[in-house]
Amino acid sequence: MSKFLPFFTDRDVPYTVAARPDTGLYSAKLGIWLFLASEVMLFGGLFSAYIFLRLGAEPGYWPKGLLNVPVGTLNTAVLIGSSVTVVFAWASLKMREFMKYRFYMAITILCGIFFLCVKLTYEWPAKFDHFGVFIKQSSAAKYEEFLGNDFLKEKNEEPRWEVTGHILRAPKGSPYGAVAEHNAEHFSHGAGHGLHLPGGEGDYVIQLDAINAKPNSEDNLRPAFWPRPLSSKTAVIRAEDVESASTFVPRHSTYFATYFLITGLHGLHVLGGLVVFLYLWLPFKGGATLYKSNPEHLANRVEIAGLFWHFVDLVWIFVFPIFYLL
Amino acid sequence: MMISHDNTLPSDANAASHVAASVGKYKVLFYGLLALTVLTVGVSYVHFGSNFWNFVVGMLIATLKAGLVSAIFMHLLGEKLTIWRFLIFTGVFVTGLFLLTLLAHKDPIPGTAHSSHSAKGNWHVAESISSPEKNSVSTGSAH
Amino acid sequence: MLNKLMGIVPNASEHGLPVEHMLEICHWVMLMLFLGWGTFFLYTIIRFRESKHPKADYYGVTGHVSSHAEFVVVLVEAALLLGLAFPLWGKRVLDIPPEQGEVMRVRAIAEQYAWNFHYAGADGKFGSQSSSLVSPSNPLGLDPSSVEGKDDVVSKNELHVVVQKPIVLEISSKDVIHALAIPHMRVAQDAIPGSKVPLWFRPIRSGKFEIVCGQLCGAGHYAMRSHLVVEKQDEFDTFAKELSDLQHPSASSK
Amino acid sequence: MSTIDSTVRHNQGLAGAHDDHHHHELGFWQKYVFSTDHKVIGVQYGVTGLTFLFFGFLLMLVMRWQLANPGDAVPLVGGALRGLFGPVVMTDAGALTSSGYNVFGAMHGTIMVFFGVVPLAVGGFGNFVVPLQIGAPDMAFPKLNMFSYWCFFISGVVMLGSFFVPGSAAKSGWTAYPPLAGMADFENGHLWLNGQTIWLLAMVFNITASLLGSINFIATIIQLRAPGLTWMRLPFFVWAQFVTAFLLVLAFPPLEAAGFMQLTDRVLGTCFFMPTGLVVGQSVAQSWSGGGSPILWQHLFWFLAHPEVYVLILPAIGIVAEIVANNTRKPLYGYKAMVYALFGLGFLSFIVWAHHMYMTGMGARVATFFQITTVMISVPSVVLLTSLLISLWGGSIRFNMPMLFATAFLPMFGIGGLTGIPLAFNAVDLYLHDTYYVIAHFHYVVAPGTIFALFAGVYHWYPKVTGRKMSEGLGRLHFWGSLITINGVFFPMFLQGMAGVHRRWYDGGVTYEQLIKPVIHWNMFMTVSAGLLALFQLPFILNFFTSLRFGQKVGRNPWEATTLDWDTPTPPPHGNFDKPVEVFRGPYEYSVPGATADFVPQTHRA
Ligand code: HEA
Ligand code: HEA
Ligand code: CUA
Ligand SMILES: [Cu+2]
Repeated sequence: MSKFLPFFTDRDVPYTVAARPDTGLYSAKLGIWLFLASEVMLFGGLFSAYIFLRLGAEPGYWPKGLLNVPVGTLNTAVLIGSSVTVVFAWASLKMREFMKYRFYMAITILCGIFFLCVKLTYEWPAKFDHFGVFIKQSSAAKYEEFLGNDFLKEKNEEPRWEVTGHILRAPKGSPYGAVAEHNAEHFSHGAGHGLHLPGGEGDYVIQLDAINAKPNSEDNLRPAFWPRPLSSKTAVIRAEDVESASTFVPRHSTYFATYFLITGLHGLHVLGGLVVFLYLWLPFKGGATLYKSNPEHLANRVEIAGLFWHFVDLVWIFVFPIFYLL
Repeated sequence: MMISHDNTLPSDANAASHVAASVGKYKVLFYGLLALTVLTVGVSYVHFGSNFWNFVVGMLIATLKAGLVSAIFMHLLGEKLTIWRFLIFTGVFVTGLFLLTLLAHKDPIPGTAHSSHSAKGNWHVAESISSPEKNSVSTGSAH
Repeated sequence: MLNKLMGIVPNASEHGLPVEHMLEICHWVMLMLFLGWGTFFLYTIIRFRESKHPKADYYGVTGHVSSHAEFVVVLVEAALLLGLAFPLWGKRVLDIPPEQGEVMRVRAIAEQYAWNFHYAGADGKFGSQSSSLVSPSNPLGLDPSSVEGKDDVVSKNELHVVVQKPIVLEISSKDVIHALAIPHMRVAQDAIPGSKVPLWFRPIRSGKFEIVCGQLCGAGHYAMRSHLVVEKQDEFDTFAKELSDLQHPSASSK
Repeated sequence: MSTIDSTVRHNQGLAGAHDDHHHHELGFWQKYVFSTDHKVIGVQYGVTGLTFLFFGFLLMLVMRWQLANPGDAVPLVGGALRGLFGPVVMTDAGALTSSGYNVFGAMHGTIMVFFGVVPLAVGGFGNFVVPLQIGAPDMAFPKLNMFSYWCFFISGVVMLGSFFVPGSAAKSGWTAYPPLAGMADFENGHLWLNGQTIWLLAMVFNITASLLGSINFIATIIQLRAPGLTWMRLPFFVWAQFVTAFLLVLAFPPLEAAGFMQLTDRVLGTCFFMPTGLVVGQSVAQSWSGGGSPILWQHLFWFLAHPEVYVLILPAIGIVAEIVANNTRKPLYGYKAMVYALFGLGFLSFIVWAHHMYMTGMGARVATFFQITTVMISVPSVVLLTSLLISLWGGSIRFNMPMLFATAFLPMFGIGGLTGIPLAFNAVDLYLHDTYYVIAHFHYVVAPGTIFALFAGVYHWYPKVTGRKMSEGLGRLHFWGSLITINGVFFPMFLQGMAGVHRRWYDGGVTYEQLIKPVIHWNMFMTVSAGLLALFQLPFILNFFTSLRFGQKVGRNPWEATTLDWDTPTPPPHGNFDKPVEVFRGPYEYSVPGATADFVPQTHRA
């Protein structure tokens, strides 16, 4: 098994560990940088899609302040932290302090796991139970009470076409029926049994986000740092006024499409980094055990894995502002 | 001059002490990056006149952070010329990709229009962006 | 002349002449380069074949012939670009004739696998459309209640225009990307869903020409043919009236 | 002293001084199948690539039959094809359907480019030859190399497998433009098991394989050059592979990104490329939220696909350069200028992509930019070709098999390249876009251009790989037959293109008979030529296999060449060299005045 894992190096070839004198590099270092160059182009392609779609989005179709900023900030800090610990791990190896290496590497791995857990157990699932309904522009006036477009116009802000929150009732035959039922149960909880939802069979009933509950409030003009709780107000939207509606899944809008694709791909990179780190941390032949026979080789491996990790961090440094803040 | 190719030795004899000296630097950078993160968040709540400028400021800080990470954590400062060379090309090409697609987006044939949600009922466009005569172009379902 | 030799279809539009001209020049340049290079090539491989020239010359060509040749190529290309290519494209996209005067505007809306040509009618204004009205018999979803649309007519797969009168086509598509290409008019433009792009030309010859769908659009792509009919004003008026009578029977009975 | 020392160490594959696993005999699987030896991998890539080329050609033969005889059953094999490809592609009578035509067209393009030429030219020749020419024991990352091949292999199997899913393989062109591609192939209700989705998945594997391979090439060339082999002493082929690898590393990822986006558009219902208000089947598609841009795909696709065409041509030029120098028995003319031209070409190829998009409605500024760069890029091409041409002057030209193909390459590429120039001017491209003129342009560069160069390479390095030469007699039959018939296939396309025949026409233009009457008869001529071209490949295939056993046995250096690849035992053993390698001179020291032989190997001490 371990014979196949370290694709990055092989023993029959020179300069796997020591640097070639005229370039000053060992091969894997060059290799990883080339790989990172291609990664730059990969994410470059995705970011150019972001730019293209965002600029192409009409006023009111690119949401701002939807994501949970404190959580995002925390995750940013965690990734930065792991970037530091991975350099420490490498430095410890260079100084031949093996236990320290294990320690710092362990922290790095934990940070990575934490990051992924936050993504997968909180951030993404939170999207999946949020619901948004884009109202047809021709019908928007009917829902002025939730959209507040007159107010926004007065303030010279982009219009709002979407009503968001938790769905309590979906039109018959809609794929969101089950989610709606589940939410409705939750909604009525405490309010006694047999709560009557407004509206009829063919309507969307949404328990509103604060922003739609009070669209004319100055507070809601700017995104807030702490996410605002759901209101207890509901809105009824008739199916014929709906342009498109779904939970906050990739298909919901170009915003969520880019969000999920970029963070998803980034998440996969984190996962990949973690696998490599674990390999280098556990007593595999090409992993921590290598320390006994060739500590410098292990240090090199940690260095290139670390370079990859820093790059993943670096991508996040851009992802965070463009999706959470701007 | 005898060139060492021994794979068990560090390529550079005084590497260890060199590394030890940098550890402090990494710590400082860690706090610096945290501070910059806080700054990014903070600044995003300041209104710089238009969203565009907020974007510029946000991206500047992000670029600074990215620069620090790559320069110091990734040892790009002091990295070999070979690597710099192709990274510069990479930089030029992504920038090209961004700028040129952007330019293409921003420079259509005059009179071109794009479909809008206001006219989603209408597979093509209602209002033409820069057509000299608007009246000949139908407006969307708002009618 | 080279164009003719290569069997280009005859030109029928005003701007087609310079386009053709440029193509001709390109081909001459290419031919000269190819003949020059080719002569050198043939001469060389014959003269320096092993049996004739058993001992190779280490130094070969020492002068700067190649730089001169390359320099000439650069010059010619620069001349083509600056002298012909840029002005031509500029005229294509920047000098779209304004509405005033003798211009006809027609919308060309592609679908799998047909072209719909939508004329604004006598008032020169397009009526409104709505998706809810789209049906096989009303592929454009024209709104019958729209005042501007009262006199609009739609023709399928046949575009009628008036000879010598500039025409601006507003090209778009309902489903996938198609392309409207009229070889005789030396024009082509992709029909991109979600965009509407203007394309103009001035036909200078009457006749019936073929319109090609120039972009793969599915299984029926090869057969998505329509026609451009260039005719005199009165012929066009008859055509428009006939269509109008057909599509607005009530209006004509008045 | 120091150089000798480093030479010795370099060649000992010294790395594993402490190595616990000494070279034990490898089993069959590790030696020939999951091998990490660059030579085995090169052969694997090469043979797979050739097979795909042949397969791509067979697809095209069926299409060409259809073009000349619209609606007629394919002779002899029609029934078998119906059985193999199913009712979407073939009618019961054994004729191609219009969907089938699109399937074959898309797959012909995809397979030829991504599964035929690139694997053969880069994966095959690059892998086998580059480490030998730079005096390296292997690639820098042998396991990565193996991984690259198997990744490619999987992509090939997946791509071929897509013929057999319901609805058959991708049918939206090799360019896969959305919304057509985005909406294609859902008729059967399978979200994943359909042609276009599988095309995307296969492409992701293919791209990954290319990326891994090209990273390996770059690292190898930078790190493993033998002592004394300075940059300007590199054989030109190595330079060509070096630049090619950079094109792949930097241009492919944006297409991979775009591939992911089209994939999510298809399976998750996102709208990266779906604009607002699309009408499907006479009503607005409510299931899409819209907001995407079909043009975005085209930018990302051509950002790769333009550099990709140079990926197709640069290794070919590299091969031709090697063979020309070797068989004119003199150094290349303007070696340095050629190297700079390579870099110029590489650089410019990243900023010309929108010349494929002139019809998408671009404004004057963008058009100006892309026209200028496109015209500029022809200059380094002219430098390369002119240098090769002038290199012939003063030579003592041996017209053996490799040289015949290499010689024919020059004017053929010339025709293809020159006809690229009118396409570069967008006012003219208005007329020529998407006609057979374009088809002719690029086939002249890829078929009698690249493919001929690849044939030349096969004849040239076959002795090194197998220890035997290929037969000259069969070779000449192959060469003259192919040269004549391939021009018979592609030259009339210029005439058809000028007369307005557009590409991707299932019926060969019968619908537009009125427009293209004067040239429609060429279809038959071209199809017959293509059929004969196929027949003339048979001697090659025969030659390829029989020479394994019956070819004339050769020693280390049958072509009396100077570069390091000919300084190894034939065939080269594991580790490649049987003596320390050190380089003392440039790559093409042929007919050096005063030397005894007419070639001085690079390892020859001054
Ligand atoms: C190997 C592949 C290859 C190469 C090298 C080229 C080279 C060039 N190509 Fe080509 N091209 C393609 C493959 C290639 N192309 C493909 C596959 C397509 C279509 C894709 C699709 O739509 O499906 C295409 C399409 C294409 C278009 C788009 C056309 C359209 O869709 O409307 C354009 C437009 O500018 C273009 C231009 C050029 C130019 C200016 C060059 C220049 O680089 C050419 C420079 C070369 C020369 C100028 C020749 C110089 C040499 C001599 C003159 C020596 C002569 C020698 C003798 C006589 C002995 N190409
Ligand atoms: C590298 C690229 C490449 C190559 C080599 C070819 C080679 C050929 N192509 Fe193709 N072609 C494309 C890339 C290529 N093509 C692309 C990208 C398209 C556009 C697709 C689209 O529209 O989406 C296209 C489209 C295309 C069309 C237009 C179809 C249409 O628009 O409707 C036609 C029509 O004749 C055609 C014909 C041919 C022919 C006759 C050959 C012949 O030259 C083939 C000759 C082949 C050989 C000579 C190889 C023989 C191999 C062997 C003998 C190997 C033997 C094996 C072993 C020893 C193991 N091609
Ligand atoms: Cu419509 Cu092709
Ligand atoms: Cu190109």
